[in-house]
Amino acid sequence: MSNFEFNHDIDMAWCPGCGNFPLRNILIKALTELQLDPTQVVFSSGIGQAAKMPQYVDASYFNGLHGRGLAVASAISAVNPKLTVIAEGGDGDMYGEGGNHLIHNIRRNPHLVHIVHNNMVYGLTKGQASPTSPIGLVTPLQLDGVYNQPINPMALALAMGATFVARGFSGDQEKTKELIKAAILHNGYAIIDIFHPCVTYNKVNTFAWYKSHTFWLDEAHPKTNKEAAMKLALDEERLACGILYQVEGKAYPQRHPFYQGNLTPFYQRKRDPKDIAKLFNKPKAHS
Amino acid sequence: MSNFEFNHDIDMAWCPGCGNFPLRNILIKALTELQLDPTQVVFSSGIGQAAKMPQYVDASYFNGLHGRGLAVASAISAVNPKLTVIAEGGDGDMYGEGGNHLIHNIRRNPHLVHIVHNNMVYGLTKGQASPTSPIGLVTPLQLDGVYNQPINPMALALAMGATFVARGFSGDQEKTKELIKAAILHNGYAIIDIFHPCVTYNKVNTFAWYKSHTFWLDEAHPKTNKEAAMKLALDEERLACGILYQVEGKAYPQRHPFYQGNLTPFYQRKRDPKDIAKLFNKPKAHS
Amino acid sequence: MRESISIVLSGEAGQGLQTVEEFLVETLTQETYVFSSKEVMSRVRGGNNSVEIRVSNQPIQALRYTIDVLFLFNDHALERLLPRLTPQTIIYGEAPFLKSVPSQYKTKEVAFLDLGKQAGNRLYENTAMFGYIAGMIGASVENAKAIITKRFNKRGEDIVTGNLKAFDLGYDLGRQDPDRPKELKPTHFSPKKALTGNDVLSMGAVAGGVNYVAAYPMSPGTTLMTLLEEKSRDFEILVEQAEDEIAALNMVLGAWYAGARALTTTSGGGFALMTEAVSLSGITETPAVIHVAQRPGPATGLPTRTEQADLNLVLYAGHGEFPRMIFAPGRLEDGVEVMSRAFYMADKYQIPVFVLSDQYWLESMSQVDALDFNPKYLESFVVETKRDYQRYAFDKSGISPRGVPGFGLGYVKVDSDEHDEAGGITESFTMRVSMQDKRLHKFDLMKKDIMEPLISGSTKHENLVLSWGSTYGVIEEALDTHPEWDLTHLHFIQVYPLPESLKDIISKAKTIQVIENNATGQFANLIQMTYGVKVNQRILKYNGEPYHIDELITKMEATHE
Amino acid sequence: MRESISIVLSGEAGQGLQTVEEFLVETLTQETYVFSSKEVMSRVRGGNNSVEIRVSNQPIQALRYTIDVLFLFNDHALERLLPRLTPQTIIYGEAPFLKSVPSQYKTKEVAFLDLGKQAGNRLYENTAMFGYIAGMIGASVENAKAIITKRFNKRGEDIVTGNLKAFDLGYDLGRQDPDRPKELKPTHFSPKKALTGNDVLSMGAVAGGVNYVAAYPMSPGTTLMTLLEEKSRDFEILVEQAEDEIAALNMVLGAWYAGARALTTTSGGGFALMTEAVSLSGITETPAVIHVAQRPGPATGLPTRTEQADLNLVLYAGHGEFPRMIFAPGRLEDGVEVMSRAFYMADKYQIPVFVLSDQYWLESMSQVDALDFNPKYLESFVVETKRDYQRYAFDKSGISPRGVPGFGLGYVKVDSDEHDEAGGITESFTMRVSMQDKRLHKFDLMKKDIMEPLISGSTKHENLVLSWGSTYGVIEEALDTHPEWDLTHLHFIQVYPLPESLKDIISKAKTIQVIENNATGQFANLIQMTYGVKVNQRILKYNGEPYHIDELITKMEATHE
Ligand SMILES: Cc1ncc(C[n+]2csc(CCOP(=O)(O)OP(=O)(O)O)c2C)c(N)n1
Ligand SMILES: Cc1ncc(C[n+]2csc(CCOP(=O)(O)OP(=O)(O)O)c2C)c(N)n1
Ligand code: SF4
Ligand code: SF4
Ligand SMILES: [Mg+2]
Ligand SMILES: [Mg+2]
Repeated sequence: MSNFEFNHDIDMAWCPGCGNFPLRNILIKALTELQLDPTQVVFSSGIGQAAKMPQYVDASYFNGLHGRGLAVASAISAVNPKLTVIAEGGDGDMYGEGGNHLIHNIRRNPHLVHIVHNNMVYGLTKGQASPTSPIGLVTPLQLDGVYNQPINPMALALAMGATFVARGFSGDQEKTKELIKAAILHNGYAIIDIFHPCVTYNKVNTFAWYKSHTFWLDEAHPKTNKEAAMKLALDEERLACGILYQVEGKAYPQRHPFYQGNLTPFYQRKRDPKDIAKLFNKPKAHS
Repeated sequence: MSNFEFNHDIDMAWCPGCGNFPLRNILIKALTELQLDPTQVVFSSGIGQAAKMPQYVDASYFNGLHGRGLAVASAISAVNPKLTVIAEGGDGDMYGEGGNHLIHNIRRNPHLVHIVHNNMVYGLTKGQASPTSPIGLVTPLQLDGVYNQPINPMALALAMGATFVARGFSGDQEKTKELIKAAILHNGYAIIDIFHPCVTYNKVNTFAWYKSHTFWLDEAHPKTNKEAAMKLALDEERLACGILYQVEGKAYPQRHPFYQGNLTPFYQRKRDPKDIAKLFNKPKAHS
Repeated sequence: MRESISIVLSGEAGQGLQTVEEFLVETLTQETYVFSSKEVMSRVRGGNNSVEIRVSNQPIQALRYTIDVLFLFNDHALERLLPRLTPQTIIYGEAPFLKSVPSQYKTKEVAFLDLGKQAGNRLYENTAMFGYIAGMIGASVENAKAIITKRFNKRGEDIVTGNLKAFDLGYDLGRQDPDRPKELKPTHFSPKKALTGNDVLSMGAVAGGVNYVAAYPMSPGTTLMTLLEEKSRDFEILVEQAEDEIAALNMVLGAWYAGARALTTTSGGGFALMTEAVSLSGITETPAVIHVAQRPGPATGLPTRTEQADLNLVLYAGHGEFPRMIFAPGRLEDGVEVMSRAFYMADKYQIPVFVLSDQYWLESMSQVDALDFNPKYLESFVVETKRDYQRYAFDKSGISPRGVPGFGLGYVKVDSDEHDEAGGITESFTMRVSMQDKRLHKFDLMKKDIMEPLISGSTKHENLVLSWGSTYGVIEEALDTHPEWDLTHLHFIQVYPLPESLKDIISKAKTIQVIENNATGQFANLIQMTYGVKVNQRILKYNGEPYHIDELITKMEATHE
Repeated sequence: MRESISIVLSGEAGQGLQTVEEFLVETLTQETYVFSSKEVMSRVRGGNNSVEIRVSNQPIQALRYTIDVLFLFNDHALERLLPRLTPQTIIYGEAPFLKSVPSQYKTKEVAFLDLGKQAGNRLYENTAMFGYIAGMIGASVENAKAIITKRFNKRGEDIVTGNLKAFDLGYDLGRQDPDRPKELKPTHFSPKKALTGNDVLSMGAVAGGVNYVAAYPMSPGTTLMTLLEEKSRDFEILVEQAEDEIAALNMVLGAWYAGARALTTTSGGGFALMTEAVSLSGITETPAVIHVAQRPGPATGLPTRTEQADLNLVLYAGHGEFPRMIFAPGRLEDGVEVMSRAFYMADKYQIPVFVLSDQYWLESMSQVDALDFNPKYLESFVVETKRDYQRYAFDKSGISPRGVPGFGLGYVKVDSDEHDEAGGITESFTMRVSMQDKRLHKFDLMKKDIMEPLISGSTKHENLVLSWGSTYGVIEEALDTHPEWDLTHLHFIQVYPLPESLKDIISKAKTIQVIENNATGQFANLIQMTYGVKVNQRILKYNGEPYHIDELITKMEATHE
């Protein structure tokens, strides 16, 4: 058994057949294969079925508010840049309620992995439309079908300047696991949107639907080419899986003037009371 | 004097030389040239120097909270689709605090015009970085210069599927005025990002800077071609002004099942008390 | 004498507990007093949920902790209910489900699955169970069969016949059950309708003129939105799923501004995000109707359970000072009254009005004979504007007449900054005071529109029990069964502002006891603050459950020793 | 006897009022008692702003409404100040600026611009004015010149010389002014340092160990962030401008969780957006320090003015029930104490701690001799985790030891859902009660760490005046000058929780008066709620200004008739 495997006797709160189960396997495998020390891995999640993931992996976590997992994750990685930080949640959590943190953290380029379980529906609250629900999907709140244009998270991330943009599918476990590993190894913000079926509430985007609408990028895809990536991202008929785009970039610890190359975790940084007395005597800066 | 011209004796709260003055002229001219009835025009704004615009135009307005102008505007146009609705504010207001409404209203495609005064700085709160501030801009909160990747609102809007995406510049009044007119005539959500100098707080992106970094698209630009538009949007060296992209699309009133072609304003729709008694006797739908 | 039986069904999410509950309650509501409520886990499938159906010979709106009859739907359905068993409890179920029952309890094997199969399909097992229970308690076969038929009609004759057969098989067995409880038939009874709190709130909203709903899903606030979506075609209601709660309330304000009657619905956490916009409603004098469905916090807390711990939040949400009104339904019919009244009051006083319910009240089924819809609540206060219209004019009525853009010749200028009469930003100190006074003066005007509390029990008014919202039924039953306590019960449906008329009763009382479903006594604090008195005793419960009648009586008895 | 002169400067934003204010206050603080405060419009340039500098022979921390000496910076600088003039007021300015002065007032033309030019540059006019005022009131030339030199040193010798010359020209004229006020020199005086509230809060934050700041700009909360950015290099503070206030507090919680001492700063409207995260701090027991800088609401209200109307918001922010602590500095030195204490208490009790200031307190300059930095407040409560670490263990101390991820062998599992000791989601009713009890039990533990109010005035404790936060100075001055009122003043720096020790004084008092800078008396309500007493009188002000001493005395006198 891997370090991350949860050995407590727990009844996972997902429905039988849910795509979250294979995603959990993938995740644990990815972490294990990278031989990460579980005490140095932290999850930050919001609320939703996807956001329950950290409950079932043995590592530290901050299971906070719906939509806010990325904001919390960004601060955690700022305060201890040596941790492996994973922000994880559902499409509603991360693209709906949390949309503003998404766009502004791409700008910030924190050193973390952002995993979004995209089942194109709100699972935990019983089947309403999510920002990725396809037009026409009938839900309890959209009795005549969804009418809003779904969000295109890949195109959005590219437009915002993300340096690692990838898509996976819980039905393709081996490949998706490799995406997670690549994302963890990437310097800076890495987003992986992972398709997975919600067997209870989404009868349109089923396992079979994902199988027939997705394809995996091969070695030939020039993943440092933004135009090519954008073209793939904007194609909503044939959904590309794999790393659409990856380039080197300066991540937050290299950008923010605070660090100056010193990545010491904050809990190890101590303030000397002697320095404080200087405060009073320091001449005031004038406005 | 035009109908929209404000004839009260008022001391406008902008700094002498501010780009907001020409923008006000442009706006009033655009409204006047379209011969709109001012009682059928409504502004919705947030808080900031830009967001003070409705104070100085004679028409109805809802001057609400910082960041929320677009959400309010969207509801106003839903409830009275016959109004000309303009959501107006600054780059901080609309792309910072209001970022989530931006992405989700593009998805909704409400019938309104979204004007963003982009001075690349927070004016009213005295010069902090805004989401569009360039890397390196020194501000009271970024003493070593801005380090976050600025947002690219044009690329973002395109990635999200907006059907009208344009950029203007307060220094090019005639052309920018035409953009506003085109946006008002567009069916659905139309965003115009308008560059303008903040003479007090932004000493980098000055009038001269904008002049030398922008160019206007001519007739040759294929404005229905998304790829071409995206290419222009992603070019951050030579900033294209004009309509980058415009296509026909179904706006909210054509999309939402509520309307069924009936655009009667809500204040004219009355509920008959007689219908209400039926409620009690109607058999319950079972879950 | 009041008597009751408490029947509990226990199983997994998705096993059909709710179907059996609905069958039973709909049948029984035509012939006797019945109340039901469920408790569910925060998951979509699996886990353990239960439903209690309480049948009585007298009106009833409360649960009992101890169980008379328990039906198990699987082999792990008992564990969480063990503390609620007594030596008298009888536990029913398939043989394997009974294995885990400790030996001191009475069990009774019934092969519901077999009964279903006998009737043609194993899927009919729940209908067989329904039949069994109906037989046990002597429910009308005719009513039950009518309901089964109505329910399955659309699915074809075979399914109807099969289910009826399963019902009969179950009924016969139940009828012959030697341990079946004594039958409780009221002497006089007229058939009633059983509805949930959500049902009546949705009706109240329609009766209050709702035509725009913007909300973001959050349990237990979502169901109201779902029910309004279901009514949206019949009643021209635009239902919009917002991107977040901030958008939801801002959209509701935009909608009212533009001429709609708009509602949002959420729970405490979602409402927390709306508080800035509540303040916006306050200064712009834009009406708003906000349904806050309480569940236990802090933060995510217990998402599917119940509590009354968001009163403070709703009372004080929003920065700065401005008037508001808060209702908390107690009886089922209160739901219609307060929800439709909320729209009227919001429009009349141009304020945010809150309906503060809770998971327990929303999802319980209780009975009404009929519902009153007051047509007055549809009355609109919107005026057509003249050319010189000023949104914030100092009007002699005390309230600035409210126009909407596009209706009339004027401009409707609304401002979140302090403003002058025309709605323009001002920094005048005197204008500030005049505008603030105008807004706060509505507290005076509202006095004539305050709903007085329901008063029952002793007319001596010496020892008071105060309560609010969903605890009404259980407290009434406790007092009803204990007249010797000599308590006067004041139950508040309007919880803010509180009526001045009560100053006397409250300040003269010998003792004041407040009963609430929270940990700190928020309403007790409000009473102290409003009336400058001391509350002598707080009875509190905050484990995520509503009060049970037997438990409440024990707690109250302890205070009467 | 206490005497004072009130000097007011009035002009446009950008005309340099603040420079003259700083010169004057920095000079005077070395030789006498001085207090200054500004009132500005919500705009970047233009409009009309003013600064009051009050000089006294006794300690002083309050404004006066009536003006002794007024300096106009332009021709439209008088209008808003007209009500503050008296027949004794003398109005100074360039000839054209005095034209608008009604004839009944005394004016005196001074050509500051010419003086500036004479000294070499029209830009020196403000320095000439500084000289004039210094001359009038007899400030030390030596001190003044040292300050000028220090200020302009970096800009080169010419500029220093020119400014010194302008100062001299002004000083000589001022000295010869026959109408100059009587000189007020205290008999004993040691030089002091003049600082703003913002200054001391930023020092307090450093002394409390702040090393992470996430905030979104909002007046008047932004300056604290700016001052910490200025200190960020010297003290290793990571300052992050968040995308919105929701992010800000969530980031602060993430930062504490990961081992930082984190702060956010905002105003009421921004704080409203943080309320959901306050609740998250509550249930996860993650510390947070939140500075809420009050300004008048509702909503945008009067963005650059002052009020104390967000006490309720801060008291009740967040859904559900959990402990918190609230401080509101009164004296300048309180700012250091409460801000550094806030970090300590947040860490010790694992709760959100609030510093509730207001625009007036933050932006006024007052004096201190020295500041105490208590090294205890840097003490960290973080533990190194063992392999079997459980974040929410029931510890005999009553507080679960807090680890941070990456420090030790354990996992730190933190949950916004109700959880078990390990931090896993639970739906157990008994665990819920135990966890809620553990959190609420901190109220008891905190009792030994409550700051008692400042008590002054009559020792009879019969007639009480209660107040909190920024009103300290003005109330003290009123009582000091009116011992005949025989009032006992209780001033609260910690406004929540309130000390039980006061139950006696408060319940035995004959009369209780509460003075607040808001429209409804929020602290008075808190007193009624906490102590179950009635407040007899509320003195309130809510036009956007702080109290002025003369006005407060009039209001209080009216209550003593
Ligand atoms: C502020 C707030 N709003 C709403 C909710 C209710 N809520 C919980 S999960 C959820 C959506 C879940 O959808 P998604 O993120 O796609 O996760 P899934 O369950 O589909 O995995 C919502 C709306 C909440 N907990 N908090
Ligand atoms: C909730 C909230 N947060 C913060 C503020 C303070 N605030 C007012 S305007 C503004 C930014 C203004 O920048 P921008 O939108 O770019 O407008 P500009 O002044 O540059 O035109 C901020 C942060 C506020 N009013 N409300
Ligand atoms: S509701 Fe859907 S996403 Fe959630 S656990 Fe069930 S199948 Fe999975
Ligand atoms: S601060 Fe900048 S944007 Fe604002 S009015 Fe002044 S110049 Fe214009
Ligand atoms: Mg989902
Ligand atoms: Mg700006």
